[in-house]
Amino acid sequence: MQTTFPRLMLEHAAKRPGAAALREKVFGIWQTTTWAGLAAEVRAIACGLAAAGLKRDDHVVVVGENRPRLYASMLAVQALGAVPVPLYQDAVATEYVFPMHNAEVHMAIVEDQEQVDKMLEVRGLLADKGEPSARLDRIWYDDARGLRNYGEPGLASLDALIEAGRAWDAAHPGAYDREVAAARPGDVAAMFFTSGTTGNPKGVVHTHATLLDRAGAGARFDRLTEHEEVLAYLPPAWIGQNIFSYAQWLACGYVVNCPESASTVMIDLKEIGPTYYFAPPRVFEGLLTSVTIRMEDAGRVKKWLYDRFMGVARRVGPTIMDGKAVGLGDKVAYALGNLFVYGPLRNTLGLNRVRVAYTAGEAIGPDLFTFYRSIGINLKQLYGSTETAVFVCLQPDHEVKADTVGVPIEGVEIRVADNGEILVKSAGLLKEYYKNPAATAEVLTADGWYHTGDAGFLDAQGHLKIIDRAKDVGRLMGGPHDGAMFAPKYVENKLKFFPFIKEAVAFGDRREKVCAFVNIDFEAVGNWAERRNLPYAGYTDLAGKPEVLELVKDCVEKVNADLAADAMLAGSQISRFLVLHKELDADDGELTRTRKVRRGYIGDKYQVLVDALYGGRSEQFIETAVKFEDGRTGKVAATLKIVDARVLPGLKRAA
Amino acid sequence: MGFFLETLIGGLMTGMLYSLVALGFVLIFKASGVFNFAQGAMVLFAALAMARFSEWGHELLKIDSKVLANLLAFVGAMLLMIAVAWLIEKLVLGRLVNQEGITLLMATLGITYFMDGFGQTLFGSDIYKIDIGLPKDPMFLLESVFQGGVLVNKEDLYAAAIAAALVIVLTLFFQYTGTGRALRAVADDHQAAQSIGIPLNRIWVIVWSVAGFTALVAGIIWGSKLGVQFSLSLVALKALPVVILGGLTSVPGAIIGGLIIGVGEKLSEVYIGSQIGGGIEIWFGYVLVLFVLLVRPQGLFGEKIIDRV
Amino acid sequence: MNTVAEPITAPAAEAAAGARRRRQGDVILEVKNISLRFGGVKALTDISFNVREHEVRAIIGPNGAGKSSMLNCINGVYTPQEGSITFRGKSFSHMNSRQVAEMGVARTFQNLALFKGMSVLDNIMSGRNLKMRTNVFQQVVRNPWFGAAEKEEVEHREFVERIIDFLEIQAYRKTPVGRLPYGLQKRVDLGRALAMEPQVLLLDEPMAGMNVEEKQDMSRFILDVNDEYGTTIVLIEHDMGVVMDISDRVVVLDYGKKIGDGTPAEVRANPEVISAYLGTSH
Amino acid sequence: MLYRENGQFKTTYTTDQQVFPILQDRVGIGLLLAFAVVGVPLLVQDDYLFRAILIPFLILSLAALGLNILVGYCGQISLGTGAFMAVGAYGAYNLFVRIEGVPLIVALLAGGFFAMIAGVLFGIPSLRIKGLYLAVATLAAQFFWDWAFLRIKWFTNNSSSGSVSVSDLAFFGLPIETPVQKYLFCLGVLIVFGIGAKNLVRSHIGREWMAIRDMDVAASVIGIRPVYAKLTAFAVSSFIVGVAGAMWGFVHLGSWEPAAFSIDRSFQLLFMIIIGGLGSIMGSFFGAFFIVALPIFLNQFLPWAGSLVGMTISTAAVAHAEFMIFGALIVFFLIVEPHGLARLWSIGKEKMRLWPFPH
Repeated sequence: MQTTFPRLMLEHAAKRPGAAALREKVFGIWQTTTWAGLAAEVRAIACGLAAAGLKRDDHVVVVGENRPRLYASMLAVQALGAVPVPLYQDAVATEYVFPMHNAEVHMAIVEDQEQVDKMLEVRGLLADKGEPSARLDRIWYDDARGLRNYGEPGLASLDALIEAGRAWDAAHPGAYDREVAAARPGDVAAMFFTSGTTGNPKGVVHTHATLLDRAGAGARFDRLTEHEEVLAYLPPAWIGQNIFSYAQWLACGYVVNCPESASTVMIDLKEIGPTYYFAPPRVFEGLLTSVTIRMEDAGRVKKWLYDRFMGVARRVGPTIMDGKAVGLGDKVAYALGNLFVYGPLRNTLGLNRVRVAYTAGEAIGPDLFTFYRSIGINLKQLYGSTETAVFVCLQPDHEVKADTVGVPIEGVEIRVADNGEILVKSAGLLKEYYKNPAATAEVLTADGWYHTGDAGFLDAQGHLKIIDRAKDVGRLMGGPHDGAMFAPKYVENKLKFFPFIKEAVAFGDRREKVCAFVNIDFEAVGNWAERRNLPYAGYTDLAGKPEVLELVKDCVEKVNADLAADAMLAGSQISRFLVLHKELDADDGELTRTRKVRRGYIGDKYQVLVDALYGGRSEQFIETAVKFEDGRTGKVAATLKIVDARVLPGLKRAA
Repeated sequence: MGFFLETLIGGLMTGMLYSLVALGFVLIFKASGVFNFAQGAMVLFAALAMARFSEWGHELLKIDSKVLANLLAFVGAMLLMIAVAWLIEKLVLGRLVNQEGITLLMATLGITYFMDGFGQTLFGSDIYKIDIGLPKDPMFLLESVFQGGVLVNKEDLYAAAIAAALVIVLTLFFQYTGTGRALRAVADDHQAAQSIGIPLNRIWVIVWSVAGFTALVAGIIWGSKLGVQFSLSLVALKALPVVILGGLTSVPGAIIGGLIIGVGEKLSEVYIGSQIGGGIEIWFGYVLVLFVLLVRPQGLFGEKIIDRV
Repeated sequence: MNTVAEPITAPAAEAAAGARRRRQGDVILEVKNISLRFGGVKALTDISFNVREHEVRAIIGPNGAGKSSMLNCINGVYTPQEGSITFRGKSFSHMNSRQVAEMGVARTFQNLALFKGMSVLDNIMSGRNLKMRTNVFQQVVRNPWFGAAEKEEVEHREFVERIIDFLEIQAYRKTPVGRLPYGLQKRVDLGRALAMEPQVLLLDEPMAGMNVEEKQDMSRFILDVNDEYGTTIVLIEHDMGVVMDISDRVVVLDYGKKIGDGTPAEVRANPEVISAYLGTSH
Repeated sequence: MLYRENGQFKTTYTTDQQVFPILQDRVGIGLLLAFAVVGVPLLVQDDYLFRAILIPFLILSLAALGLNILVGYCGQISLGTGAFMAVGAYGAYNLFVRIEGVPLIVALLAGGFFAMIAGVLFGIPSLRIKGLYLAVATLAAQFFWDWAFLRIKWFTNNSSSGSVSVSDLAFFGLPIETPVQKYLFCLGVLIVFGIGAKNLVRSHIGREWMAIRDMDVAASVIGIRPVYAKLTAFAVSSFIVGVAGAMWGFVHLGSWEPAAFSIDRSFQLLFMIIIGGLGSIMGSFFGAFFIVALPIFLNQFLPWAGSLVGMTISTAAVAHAEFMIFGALIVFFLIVEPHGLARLWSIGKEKMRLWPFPH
């Protein structure tokens, strides 16, 4: 698709000026921005930025929830040939310093007071570095609430910017259009900072061409039209959200809807009823957990109906979803179920109109996955990353499996390296890591292959199966399974598939056996405890309860049994584990912003616990500093019991 | 002049009976905050019981002595009323604790309907008579003063006497017995009363029994006057304005209110009613109350209401 | 991400405070020698103080010091036996709530006085009644196509939605107020008062019975109101803590008498006040 | 369960605050009305059904609707509804017989108008009197008008015992004689008034009423005038009640006497709104239907049930049973569901929307 985002936007505005481009629930109703309206807004903002002195290839930071005017701002920045850099809105100020310094950002467009306060802090921190290259001169905000009395220099509202823009536009007729026309598909379109599991984040540079190529491919793969409805509620700084509610939005011209507030997402989701939906597994997991919990308190009749028909669904649902024929009896039963349970369920979840739903980012539990498919939601998996502009492998309708991530789509070549690492080649690969040739060279070979860093293989039907991060795949050393392969992520995921377990961290590389940290799911376990009227005083207390440890032990042993069945992974069975006293948290650097566990970091931070696990101790005292929402810090201390889990003999040895 | 006195006295007599019914209202309202619309139904119910019991006493038990029969019937009826009181507390009020007054009023409306239906199913719906041997013959007073003198119905005189006696007894009961004091405590403040260990439920049963007792007496008197029939339950409607006029919570209020309305009714009927088509006593009481309330929203003897925010 | 708003961020607080000091206007509300009695009971004795435009004015005092009675006098629920109240130069001693409301004085209540039969939206909408003009006949034929009623509803709905957004209660718009937790009900109460676009806002113990977090929210809302709309605020509290941080000047009542008046600092230093507070247990 | 609300998002306040925001509801109500207007006349051939159930149901629904505005929405308890119906009936009657060729509809509305005046007059005390005191005060109206129509000959055009009658009714030339015609006429009137009432209670006058009901001090502090709120409630309420009364006399009875609007009528209507649901338009209809249908049901059912156990039940016994069951039901509802059938209905609806979830 040889064009640029601003041009696409203008095309839509020309073709369907009156059609809805964006909707945001503000003041209780869904306020619509038409394509024409959007075009005008973008023009004004762009001109405003030009007036403020924004040059080609400059970087402009955009921070905030999904807000129409922030989307318009990104377009405006691109219209001038400059580069929008979306950053995670829930990060703390210090986390912005590196990216903004690295990208020499002078201008920021942010959502509200909260972000402005952070930006002002960042401005200070950057100033301390004393380099002229990184001075945050201009900050614009969308929502003026509470900012009336801010006197800081260079701080202004988007409205002011738009006003200035209109004036500038009048003074420089045609300038805007020239800028838009000047942009080339090969120009840089956006930069996404990947919160690397270790070290500083890297700025992934994408051009209009790369993003649009993939966006288009994905759209064609699922035959997306301009009639799709999408709800944008995940961080726009995450390529996932960005590609679905920005790149593909402009590629297809469908409607993107922005929720009213973080607290109303579920309501808004139900109202909008998106037709095209994307979320990482944890979201689907959360939904399912809430479903099970809510059904717990249902009356006998409802429970009976639910269990009955969910049974039917589990049996025939996926088959039907895969478009295969089923017996008449099953057809009828499923139809009834659809009337009494699945339909209503989809409706209350807000997924009734979903035509295509994707999940990606982490492996998704088979039960979880099949649940959604069985109740008639066309949930599929895809494989991709920031560097590949997401779309590498997608699951075609009717050929969906829980443990693979689909087939390479249009314009993608895949190769498996000897070390089992997946290599990808497509027109959608990143241009480079910003100002980081070394890193770029690492992942991008001269002949244009991208090293995904994931270990996996293509199965018989040509579906890609991912086991783990290539670098994380380790080997056991000593012990019965000496030299056996150890895929920590694989193990952790198996654990996380239990509703009671929120996070897990497995250790075992270059050790004789596998041990693990476990994070309980406060909501699920809390409920479980209440039903057993087992009193507890908060997370730490609950996590320490012997009953809970028993509960987790069962899960672990189920996993072991499962692993034992697999010859290659029998050695990865968990022999000892402990339940952590605090939730692993991105604010404490234990998770990435996309909630991936940073195994190495955790290993160091909780060294004592790891030692205790391998040192054969039965309990261990630990004290940890934690950050609270409001930025205050405190300490959590506890003495953690360490539990031994039963390990089964691997088949290989049994045979 | 003599005629005037006659009406006046007649008024006082009926007034006394109104007060008697009104008393029932006030007791219950004081103790449980319930505006007991069912008081009238209770009167009818009690009267029916009384009448039928004494009949059955004659027919079934072959009791010849009228006095004995009446006595037994009275006791029986009283026991019945206590049972009723107990049931009402158990089944209705006990389950409507600290609801708004209106809700409770509605509840008693329900009770009214139930008791009317129940009473007539139980005792039949014909007209029965109660004969406790009150003399029917009229007597003349002050013949010396004006010629013709003042005609007074002996029955009324007795009735009024009984009513008055009952009022006095109750007043004493409230002033000087432990239960009475407990009742007043409850009336003043439910929570407080409960906190010092006064069992509300028992108190309520007692109060409703006492109310039942007054209903019985009223029923007997009216019954022996007009015969026991459905219309008897309407006497409650007569007593309503009395209660409100007196101010809901005041025993003396009920009595004075009764007298005022009794007298007012008769006089107005005679001196105004005749001009405008007669029969105005059905509404006289109410309209009178309406105007009084406009001046004193809390009635003559009720406590003042202050809005707190 | 949670519904609870962050505590007042440092720059915001300073900025707001600064702005207030800059904006402090002249006296908007003057209370002169107010005395109030219920029968024999003296609720207030010869109270006088004034409120300047745009300031946050606190009335504190131990329980039963007559704080609520003071507010009730100001907005016409009670009529003081002596003294007068001057609002924007207009002086009055007998005044019904309606007139006071029309003059632009709004008020929240100590023990929630919400309309529990109505939704959050309707509760706040009811605060607009003074601004609504359509008559019964226009409302009977209310419909989406013609007539003034629907149009008016929509206009005021727009205004009310801004308040809902401001108070961050979007998720509860259509919920019956009765079902909301206490803290949120307090917000709705504030919302209803704000719907009147008051010049003076009387807050009767806005933080009574709240936990620390809720108190922080409430203080932030109060400051924001004062800051965004320049509303003059008179608030009552019986616990000194929060009030001292957010108010410009403080009146201290005890047993219906004024025992102190001045900036938080001055009041804190005032021996009478101290003794009054030590005298009562909290 | 049948609700599918995804995609029913609102882009304007008008659509958001319409009476039935959910598509499925709009469809449902549409079908119901269609059935009432077309289906019923076609299906029901039995005149008795019209005369004994449908027409009384419609007219009493209207009355209950009126009463509900006063009691349910404005919280002003009234035991004098029957009287205001009577005023409506006799008011309309006088206009009808005294002025040649007054159209029926005009007469009915005039009836409502007279009732409104009476209502406001007797409502004035409500400005000072509250709760129980007011309840009793309203009885004054009941007894006064009972008396007036019985004793003041002028009202009844000098007919003895206050019994009067009207005949050959028509609505813009269309005769209203057969039960079906009467039914359709009543239905039409009910629908119109129903919509009007709904509009009032969802507009600001309605909010003022509810404010007064829920917390009168707070209401006055935000500038609501109790006088205005209460008197409008009395006016609107008794206007509707008056029209209902007029229709009861004209359309349903044809010839009537004051007894038709006795205090029992007042109580009956009160029961309707309690059982139906205070503060709910829908509830008024539920209550009316329940109380109209119950006795008829009992009249059929009890003797039949009796015959099963081989005993014959006299009509008197049935009447008494009716009393008892009514009484019991009132108490039952007050204890179990003080908000009446309407609340049960809305709870059921909520459950349907959340299905299969309990909450």
